[in-house]
Amino acid sequence: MKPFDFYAPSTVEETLALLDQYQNSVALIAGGTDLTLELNERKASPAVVIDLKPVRELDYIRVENGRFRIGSMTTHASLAGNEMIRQHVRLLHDATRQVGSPQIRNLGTIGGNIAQSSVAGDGLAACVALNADVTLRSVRGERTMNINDFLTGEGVQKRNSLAADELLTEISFPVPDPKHTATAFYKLAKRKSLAISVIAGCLVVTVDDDGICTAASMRAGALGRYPMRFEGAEAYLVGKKLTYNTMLETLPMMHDQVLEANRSRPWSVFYKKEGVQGVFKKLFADVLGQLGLEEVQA
Amino acid sequence: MNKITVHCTVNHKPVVVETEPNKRLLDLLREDLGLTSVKEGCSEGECGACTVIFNGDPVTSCCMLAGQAEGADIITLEGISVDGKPDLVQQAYMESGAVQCGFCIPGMILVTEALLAKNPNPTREEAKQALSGNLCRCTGYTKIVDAVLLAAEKMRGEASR
Amino acid sequence: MKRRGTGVGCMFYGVGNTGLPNPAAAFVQVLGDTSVHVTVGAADIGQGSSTMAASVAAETLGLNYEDIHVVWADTMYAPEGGATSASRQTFITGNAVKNACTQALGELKRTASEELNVPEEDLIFRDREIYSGKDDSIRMTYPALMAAMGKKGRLAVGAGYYNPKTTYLDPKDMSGVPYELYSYATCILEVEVDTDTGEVTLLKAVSAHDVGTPIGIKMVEGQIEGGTAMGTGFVISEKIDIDPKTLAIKNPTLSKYIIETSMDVPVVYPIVVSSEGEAGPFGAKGVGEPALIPSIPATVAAINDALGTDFTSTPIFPADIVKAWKEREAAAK
Amino acid sequence: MKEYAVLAQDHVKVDALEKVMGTAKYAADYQMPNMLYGGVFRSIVPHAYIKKLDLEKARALPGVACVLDHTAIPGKNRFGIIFKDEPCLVDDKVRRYGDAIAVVAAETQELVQEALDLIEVEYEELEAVSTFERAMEEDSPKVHGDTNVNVTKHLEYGNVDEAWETCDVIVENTYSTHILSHMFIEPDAGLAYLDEQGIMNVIASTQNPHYDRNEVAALLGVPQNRVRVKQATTGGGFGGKLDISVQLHCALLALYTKRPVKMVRSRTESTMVSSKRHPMTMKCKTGATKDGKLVAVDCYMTCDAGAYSSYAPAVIGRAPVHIVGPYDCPNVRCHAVFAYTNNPMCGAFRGFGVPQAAVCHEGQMNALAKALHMDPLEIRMINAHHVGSVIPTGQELTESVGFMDTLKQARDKAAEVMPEALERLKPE
Repeated sequence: MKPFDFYAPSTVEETLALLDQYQNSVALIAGGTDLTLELNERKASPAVVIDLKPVRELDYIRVENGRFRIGSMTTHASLAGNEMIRQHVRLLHDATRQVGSPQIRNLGTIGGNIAQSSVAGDGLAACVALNADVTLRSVRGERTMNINDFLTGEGVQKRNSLAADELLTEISFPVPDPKHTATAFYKLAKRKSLAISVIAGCLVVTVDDDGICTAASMRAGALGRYPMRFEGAEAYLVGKKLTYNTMLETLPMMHDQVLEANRSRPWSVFYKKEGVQGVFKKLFADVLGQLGLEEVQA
Repeated sequence: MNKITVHCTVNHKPVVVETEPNKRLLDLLREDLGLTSVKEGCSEGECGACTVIFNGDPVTSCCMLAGQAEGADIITLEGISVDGKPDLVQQAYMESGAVQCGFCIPGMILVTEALLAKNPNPTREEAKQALSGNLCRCTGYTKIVDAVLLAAEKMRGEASR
Repeated sequence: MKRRGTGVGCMFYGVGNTGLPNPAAAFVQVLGDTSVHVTVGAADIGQGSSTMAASVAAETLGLNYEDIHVVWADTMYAPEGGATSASRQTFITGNAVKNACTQALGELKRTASEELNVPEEDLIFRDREIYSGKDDSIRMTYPALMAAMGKKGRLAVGAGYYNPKTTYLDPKDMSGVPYELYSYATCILEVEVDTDTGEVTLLKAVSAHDVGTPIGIKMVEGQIEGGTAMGTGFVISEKIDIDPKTLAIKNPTLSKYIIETSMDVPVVYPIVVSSEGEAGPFGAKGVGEPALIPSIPATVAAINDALGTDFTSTPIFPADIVKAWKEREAAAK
Repeated sequence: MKEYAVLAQDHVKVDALEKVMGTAKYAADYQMPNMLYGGVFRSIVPHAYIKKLDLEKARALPGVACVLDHTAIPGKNRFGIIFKDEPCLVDDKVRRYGDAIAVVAAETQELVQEALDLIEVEYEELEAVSTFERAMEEDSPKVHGDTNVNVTKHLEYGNVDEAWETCDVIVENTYSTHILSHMFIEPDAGLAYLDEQGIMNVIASTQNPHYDRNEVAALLGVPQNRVRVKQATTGGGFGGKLDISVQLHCALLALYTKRPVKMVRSRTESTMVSSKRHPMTMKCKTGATKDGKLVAVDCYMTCDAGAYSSYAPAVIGRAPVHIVGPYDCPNVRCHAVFAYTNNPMCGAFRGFGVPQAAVCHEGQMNALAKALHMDPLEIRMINAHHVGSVIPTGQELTESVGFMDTLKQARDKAAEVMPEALERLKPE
């Protein structure tokens, strides 16, 4: 590990001041499950490392004005163990409870997962499917933006909008209406624990009282740089009565889209384009069951 | 690079240690404090051999920096035994035949301790879940899970006495 | 769609090196207080060769397991042990320990015979006592025997070695005696295969192993359980990837080389089968490698059974499964 | 089974207490006063001559105690369990990615890394042989000497060619198995020091201390009783710690520095350079009568053994003997060819070629069962080894043949715990 100075501020204010002071030479530890390894392998060599763990004010899960508000330093374990999340946002519950291992879930945070914006970030994929907002703060002020815009932004690390002096502080999204909205997550991976997603399937669907789909969010992590959106499939479902067979009709669209996006990876494209269909079959069955519309074995 | 001073509780004793910040918690424990039961198997949070109990929860110490120990309560395998004798979990591991090469065992035992502190009566499935961040190449996990359940039984027996 | 399949895998395994000498040795001394030093060259890597040595010594000397202290794998003190490989240490080092103990028993028997007035061949050494096999009221304790040894200025020491009874194989056709004895096993294994994603869930495995005489039941079971995890992983998750240009291993880490976790392994039902024989110490044979082997073909067969495929190559990864299933469906149409 | 006083029951293993207490000392846990850390500079090309090696910058780094290449070796620079074909430090050419070229000892692990970064090497690259097929071509570069054939074996028993006529059913398949890694959880580690008597002490994670001792003695050019190898508590091996890992490098550095030198391989380095499981291809033809009795087996077996022999001669000796599996068969042929390539070195891995052979013989038994509409357990019972069986080397089995009992007991247990699974085995 190359030398660096270490800071462990206990408030957001102090953190922002340090970020302002050191700018590009800082690496933040939101959990350490990625950064510590990069430091140890000498792949990262920041002059300053700031540990965010003592910033307790960023560790919360609360509901305000119909929105879930989640502090960026909330661990995967806290999210997975949160009863409200489990009841209302199965997608996020299932995504966070399968991250890495129990030990990793005790360290890793949702904010770290989103800020890292890695290809196979399950928490990130879930938040994208939930169409969450993220809040970034710096000494210059605060901004809240949609997570999709966050990901396409050209920030300091090129992988998202975060500027050198900015801190991701909060993730928020509306509390889904349990009668009409169901969410589901399926992790396709090489083993049942300690696994990196091969495909992280995310589905959010909303129906009206007649079971007609009014909104659909279909995403999958690990299929491209950012969680892939199946817009054609989403559009196909909206306005239709939600049945398993109707949902299955979207599979060819997903197949084609994954094939198109992964043509440059001939060794993995076959499995990705077939696997994504298998993953979504399970998600379809899952949400239909949750909504009480249809019982399907997939 | 400025040195840092870390104040924490390790194995029930307060510790103040001056060290370099570019060190992992794993290195702090093994090198600065001589707690070599904490094993390094993968250096990437994958094998769980470097697991310690950190403020009550198991974490992989190869994924943490030394400075992150500030103010923490840390337990390693050295802090488990009672007066130099194996505690009930350690006894259960010995009796169940759960120990082969032993390299994963410190992590396994600490995870077991953390589990049983929160859930004194785990099912077999819950035990497997709890151990799912610790790789073992020798045992196929069966006898380790047996040990967790035996330890739980022993602890319940002791509690009801 | 989820489909289940069952597979059978069997094997036999020659214990020790193939058609080559591969001796191992042991030293033993019974001390004045009846505690024992056993020194072996065999490296114990957790499989339990030292525990085996203690068990065989205790059984041979008629002492308790707890009486034995084993020193192992230090070339300064320990005689040649050969490699911890080829499932050979129970058989070969075990026999070496037995031979060393038998030598130490020479003086012990002579002394006990004198003390008890019983012919040496009628003496039984068991559970820290020595008694006549013809009249078990004629007996003495081990401490009393060691006291008698001390008075007579005798030491209970032994050095022993064992080299399996094999021959070199004929270079022309490999004829000869490659191994002195063989271990056997049968595994029956059930999987569930998801034809959409190619995921394989390992359900249950029954694995029966002929180990001759088990030295320790849980030690044998532990080998079988661990071997089954490694054998199933052989087929469904483990593989070294080599970079085609540099020929470097691309996945040298535990995050990229996928071994099974506690959530992946099947429920294993180990069965310890015994068989009669004189070659091994008290009839014991090796199980270290046999423990692994049968679950490999059993897993291949179970996947084939689930899908109606004919996989003949390993590994069988999810992508291979999805591909084979699609081909099968296309052929069915 | 006889009644035993000690055996066939459960005792707490002799090493269990120290392992559950955390006091067991694995190689990386040793610390000695005045100890240095060692590291290895390795090739990043698979096949090359070394045109230039510059160690001076590394040597000049403060805190570096010594940097050595092959010229420092006082004794033999070739080792290997069966064939001595692997250098301790490359002297003629690089034969695989990760070949050891130079070793460094320094005051801290961090300094070792820095020193390794300062070593400069220029390669003259050669075509890398990456497949068995290429290795066997006449014009392929030769990894060692003048042929890439590492070992061949031929087993011949009965009369295979004449036997086919008497077969009612013949199945022919090609099986292939892949290259795997032991992935013991403890990466290789060890340390070496000269004691007050001038004896070279090596404490290492190993499965093979006496072999290690002999190799260290040969490297240093000293009698075997001037070297002591002590096995540290070893975190698994599965065959992967039978070859030399850090023993020679540590001893060489300790010899020159007169200080204890410890080396702990990273997970990556450990996996990169320790041996691997031999990938094999087995083309196999098996014939049987309509009752399911095996008549003949003919197998052609090839293998890419990688850059060094390691245990390849043991694997190729064992696999043909086991090619029929635990079954009686009067006519057997197995021809096996192992080749050198510039791929990772394959060696001993739990089973020595029998796991590979088992994929073949069990695949063939299942194929026969399918062709004959038999239960796979039944066809195995029909052919099972028993006392009096003769294996394809001509050896008669005289005792301790418990195969039939494993079949029956496995079947009975399966009937109890997985009846539907067992039912599925019955032919349709």
